[in-house]
Amino acid sequence: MSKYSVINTHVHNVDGIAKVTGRATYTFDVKLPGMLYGKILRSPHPHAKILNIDYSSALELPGVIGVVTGKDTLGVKQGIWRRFQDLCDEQILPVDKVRYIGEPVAAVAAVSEEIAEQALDLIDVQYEVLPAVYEPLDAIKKEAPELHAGFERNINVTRHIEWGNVEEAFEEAEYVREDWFKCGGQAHMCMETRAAVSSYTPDGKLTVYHSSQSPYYMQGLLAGVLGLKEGNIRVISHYVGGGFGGKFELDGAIFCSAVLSMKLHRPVKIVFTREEDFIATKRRTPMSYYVRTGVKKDGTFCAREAKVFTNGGAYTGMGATALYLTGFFHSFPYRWKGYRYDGYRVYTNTLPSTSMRGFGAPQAMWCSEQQIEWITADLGLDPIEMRRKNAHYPGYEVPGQATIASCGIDQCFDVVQKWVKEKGKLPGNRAVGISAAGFMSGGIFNWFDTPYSFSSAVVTINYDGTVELYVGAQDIGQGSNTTLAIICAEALGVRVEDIKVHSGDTEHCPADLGAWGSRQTLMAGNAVKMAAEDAKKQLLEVAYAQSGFNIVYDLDIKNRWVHAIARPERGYDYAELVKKAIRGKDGQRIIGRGHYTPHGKGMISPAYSYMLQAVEVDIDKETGKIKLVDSLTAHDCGQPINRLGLIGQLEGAFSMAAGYGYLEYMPYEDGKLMNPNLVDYKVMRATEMPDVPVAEIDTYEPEGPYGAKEAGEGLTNPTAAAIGNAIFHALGVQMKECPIRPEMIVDALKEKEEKERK
Amino acid sequence: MIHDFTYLKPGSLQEALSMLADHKDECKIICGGQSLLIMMRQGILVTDYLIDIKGLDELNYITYDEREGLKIGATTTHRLIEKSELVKKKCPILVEIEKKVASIQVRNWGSIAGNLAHGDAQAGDLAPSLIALGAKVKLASSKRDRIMPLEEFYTGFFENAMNNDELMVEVRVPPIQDRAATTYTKFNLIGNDQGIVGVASTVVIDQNGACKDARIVLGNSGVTPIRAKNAEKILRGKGLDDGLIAEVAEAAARDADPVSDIHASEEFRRHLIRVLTKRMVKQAWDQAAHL
Amino acid sequence: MSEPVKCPVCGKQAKTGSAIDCARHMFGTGDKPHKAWVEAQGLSFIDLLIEQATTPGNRSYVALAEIIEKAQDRVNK
Amino acid sequence: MEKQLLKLVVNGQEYVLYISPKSLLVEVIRDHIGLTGTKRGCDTVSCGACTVMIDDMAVKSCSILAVQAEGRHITTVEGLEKNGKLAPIQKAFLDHGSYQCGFCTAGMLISCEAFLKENFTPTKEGIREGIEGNICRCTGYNSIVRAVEAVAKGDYREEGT
Repeated sequence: MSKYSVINTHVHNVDGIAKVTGRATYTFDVKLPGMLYGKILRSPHPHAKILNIDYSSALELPGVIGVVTGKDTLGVKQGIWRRFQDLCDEQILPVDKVRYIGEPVAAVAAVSEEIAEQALDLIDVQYEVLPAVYEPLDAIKKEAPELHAGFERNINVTRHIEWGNVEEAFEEAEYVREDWFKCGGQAHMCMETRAAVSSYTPDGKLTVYHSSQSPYYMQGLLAGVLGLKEGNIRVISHYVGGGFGGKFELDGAIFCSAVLSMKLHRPVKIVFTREEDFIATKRRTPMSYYVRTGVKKDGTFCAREAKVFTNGGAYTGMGATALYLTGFFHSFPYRWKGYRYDGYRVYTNTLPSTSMRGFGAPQAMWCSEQQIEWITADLGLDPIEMRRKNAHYPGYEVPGQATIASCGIDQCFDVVQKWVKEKGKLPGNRAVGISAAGFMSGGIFNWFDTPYSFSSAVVTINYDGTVELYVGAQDIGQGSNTTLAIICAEALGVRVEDIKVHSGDTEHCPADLGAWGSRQTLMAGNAVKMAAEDAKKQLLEVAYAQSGFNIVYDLDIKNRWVHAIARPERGYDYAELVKKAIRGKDGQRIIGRGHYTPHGKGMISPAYSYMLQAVEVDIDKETGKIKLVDSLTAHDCGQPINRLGLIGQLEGAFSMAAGYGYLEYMPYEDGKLMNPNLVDYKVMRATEMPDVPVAEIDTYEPEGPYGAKEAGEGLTNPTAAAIGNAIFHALGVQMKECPIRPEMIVDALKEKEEKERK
Repeated sequence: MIHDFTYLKPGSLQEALSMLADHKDECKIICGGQSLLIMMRQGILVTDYLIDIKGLDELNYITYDEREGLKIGATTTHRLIEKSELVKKKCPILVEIEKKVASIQVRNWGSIAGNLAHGDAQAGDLAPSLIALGAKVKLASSKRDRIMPLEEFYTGFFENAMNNDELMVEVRVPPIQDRAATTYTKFNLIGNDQGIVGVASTVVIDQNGACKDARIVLGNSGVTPIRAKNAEKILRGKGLDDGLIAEVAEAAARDADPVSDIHASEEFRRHLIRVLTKRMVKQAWDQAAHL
Repeated sequence: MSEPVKCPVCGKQAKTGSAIDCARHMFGTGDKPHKAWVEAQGLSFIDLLIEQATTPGNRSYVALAEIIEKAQDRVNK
Repeated sequence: MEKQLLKLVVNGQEYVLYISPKSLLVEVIRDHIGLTGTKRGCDTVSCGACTVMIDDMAVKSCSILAVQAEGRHITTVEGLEKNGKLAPIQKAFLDHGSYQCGFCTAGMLISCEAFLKENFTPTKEGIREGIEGNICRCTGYNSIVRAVEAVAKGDYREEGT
């Protein structure tokens, strides 16, 4: 019998009915009276000065209501790193210069989408084309063109992490290996493309429906670029068709629709086409990694040094954070006596790179976990045992960086080891690859400079006992509304169906940083728990006053039953207590408040999740075709809160991570993305997915609500490397670039055979 | 954005053909239209008149006779062919090939003639495999009908032998000869995705187990489906062995004229053609031998 | 135990108090005054960065650390 | 462009519309009739978010001219539910968590429903092939496969009507 009545039980998502019946309305579906449709004119050049924009003939087209360009904006350079002025480098409608193909230069509003599209052809833009640069290592050359004034050699951000005496630690090493890796970009490819409907009214207030991971961020960023008070901007994101790290910065849809609406005083809707979503949003950060690792002959890790250049594209965005996190998680989940990371983010004339599920860590693990596998092979050691002996453990301190409270990685090794053994001998073209990873459970970064606590929640209880839960946390499909409803119900002692979750509306919900950095279960969860306990305390005060019990007895509410813990059979209905409490408080509604901001937890995260994944891969040696056959994921996310949601998150992470490993390829030619559509950009289909069974490792995270921590983002980290390792074991080739394409496998095999012939 | 057009919905084949005769180059035929509409939406394809033959039931049929084999009407959907007991009995490989065409949704709405007459058919599954099966197509105009081997239908990049007043009304698949087998496969990354290359092969063997006749057809390996005639020549009259097959594969790779794109370099495409040809010829040979 | 090293530009004391950490702090901050100071020592800030990133080992940091050590007396005054 | 009258039967309800022949079926369903459950995720017949049934066949409504569906019976996600009672596949999606962001769900449900109409004892692989035309970026598909299996096994019965 679980000590919980709601947590980790089987519950339907609180928004399930809306989603399976087609009732859920996304920004894509929003239609307001008098609404106009906007389209964005985009730069055909990777780098050019805007000399002049003439849209007079566009305005003459019947049905066109207005056009805006950078001149209609305040020209504010914005960015999500608000603390650092010079990293706020992006004007979404640039005034003087475009820096990548697809960057907005003008926006049209018309009575129909079709007319708006026609009008784009009537806008005449004169450019002075400038020399462009696309690769970080070219962009840092002396002769490279400068993208942003004052950023010498186009170096946008540098990050350095170091602990221990790296040189000494390398001295101790008996075996040192160095490798160079390349990690590709990846499109978020949310099913709902970027979309916004903005409505500016004569009272000076702006309402924006936006497909957003963080309505609060949008509110703050919009206020900055539009010169409005935050409080006069309302951002609504009731249902969001996926985010994955791509929807918490200002995008062309929200900015251009807002600027058009303010100029025209009409609601304006902008929905990106799939092609626009590919070429003009942001992407996972491409990286080139140099990794040098020193170990003892017995497999003890000594030192690691990594030098990383990331392709930042045209602007900073969240890329600066990815640069830091990739360096930090490149050390995970292992103990290094000496560790040094030097990361450099370089501007190029390509699509800006930013956060995407895994936030820099999938790249880090792609390199780390493959090199570790090769080292075990070089030294003839057992891949699992070598990882195990160097792994984190509860209470371990990552020197000067973080202290690990809960950590179930050791049990993960046991589970996977058993599974691999049971697989036995596999046919020649098949092999299992493993990869470990760890991830943060709520990023402790406040470069946005919010004055508010990271998460907040309000619980109010109605006379009939039903509960209104207000959270700023954003449900983007990951199921946070359900997770938070479960936590609220458990804490309050009611059932999930008693809870109504209100989220995705800055007008009614307390500020919360939103859905990124695996924050919500832990941070919003703690805030909700606090709010629910606050409300419960107010109820119990009345219950104590009512009960004839000796003062030493503790009262509690569980599953709608108010009772003495020592005498659970003696009690009464929670709804009765609510009525009494409200009556006893002169009719006041019960209102509980909660908030959470991590303290004394270092600069990265209050807690860390751990995982080990094994993937069985079948490779056609002649064609290089990869087929994922089977997998096992051992996963430590502390106490699971929502069983169904957890499985879904992990299976989903696998499909996205596998896609990163061998399908999702973003080739650029002269700054132009060559496959901006779903015919040529391949994502996992049902036919490609293997079973993804999950072994939950039971740990308790003291900082998490009910012991819970991150699940769903971290698991994007190991998969690509696991596939690479499987290929290594099946074919003996080392794949140093992802995504791994069949042609690369065939070439690598040829190379190997030639070597062997010599 | 789709440019304006006048929508014409003929009630009969005759009406369709006279509309075609009236509008010739100013019109396009739409049946399932799933590929056509993509191009119209991208503005690549603009037309004054769109003649919709989707509803022409007189072109929706599958018949068989011993002399001429399968006759499949132009508007017959992929899904009907895939599920047809008649096709399953008379030309089972065609069922297997149909199952490789895109997704169920697309097969439910798309028609065989639409697939074959659309510009990029060479990249599809049906054109190469039907050529390997020796299929013919019937082209009709208001003046006359003519029948031509499918292989002669494709003349260049997005070009075919149809006159601007002609309509593809029927596809004919001759009866399978004794001791003959046809195989088809494509190389792609996911599911039923379009082939990066495709190879279809027909092998007919004689009493002594030697190759009597052969067809090797390459998909997405040039601007049209390509018959690897040199490869076929090497095969004819010979007995099967690995050396021969390697030779055949090599020749097929030479017969191909593939491009480099983001999915594969020209060199890799030739490599794939080599591999798939080996596999398909061997498979077809084995099947033919065991009939 | 020698004096903890302070940044000659902003006076910030590095975590471990080592000169090498101070050098990292300078690169990490990388704002105009810090850049200017490095340039004033006859080094190219950017070239140091690029060397640090493109060659194994820690040369640039060590080089800068030495100069920072030398500059300490000026800072402590 | 000259508009014309169009009769469509959607979820059993007849609609008489006055539309341009170039209107796509998905546009008519969403914008003219106002059933916004059906979504649109690409312009290349790739993603399946726009999947509806025409006479019990799953098709992609983004690549069909509305005029081509004249007089035929169209079923959208809104038509799965009968008198406020969910269809088995909808209940199975709830029980198996077969959706996350929900944007592909309408099309996915329709593909599953159409698949189940022709396959009574499907294999896992069969189901995977059956929904290959639908992209789901969230779930990794396996929970959807489980839901379809459960319905095929008869875990859910038809209510309503």
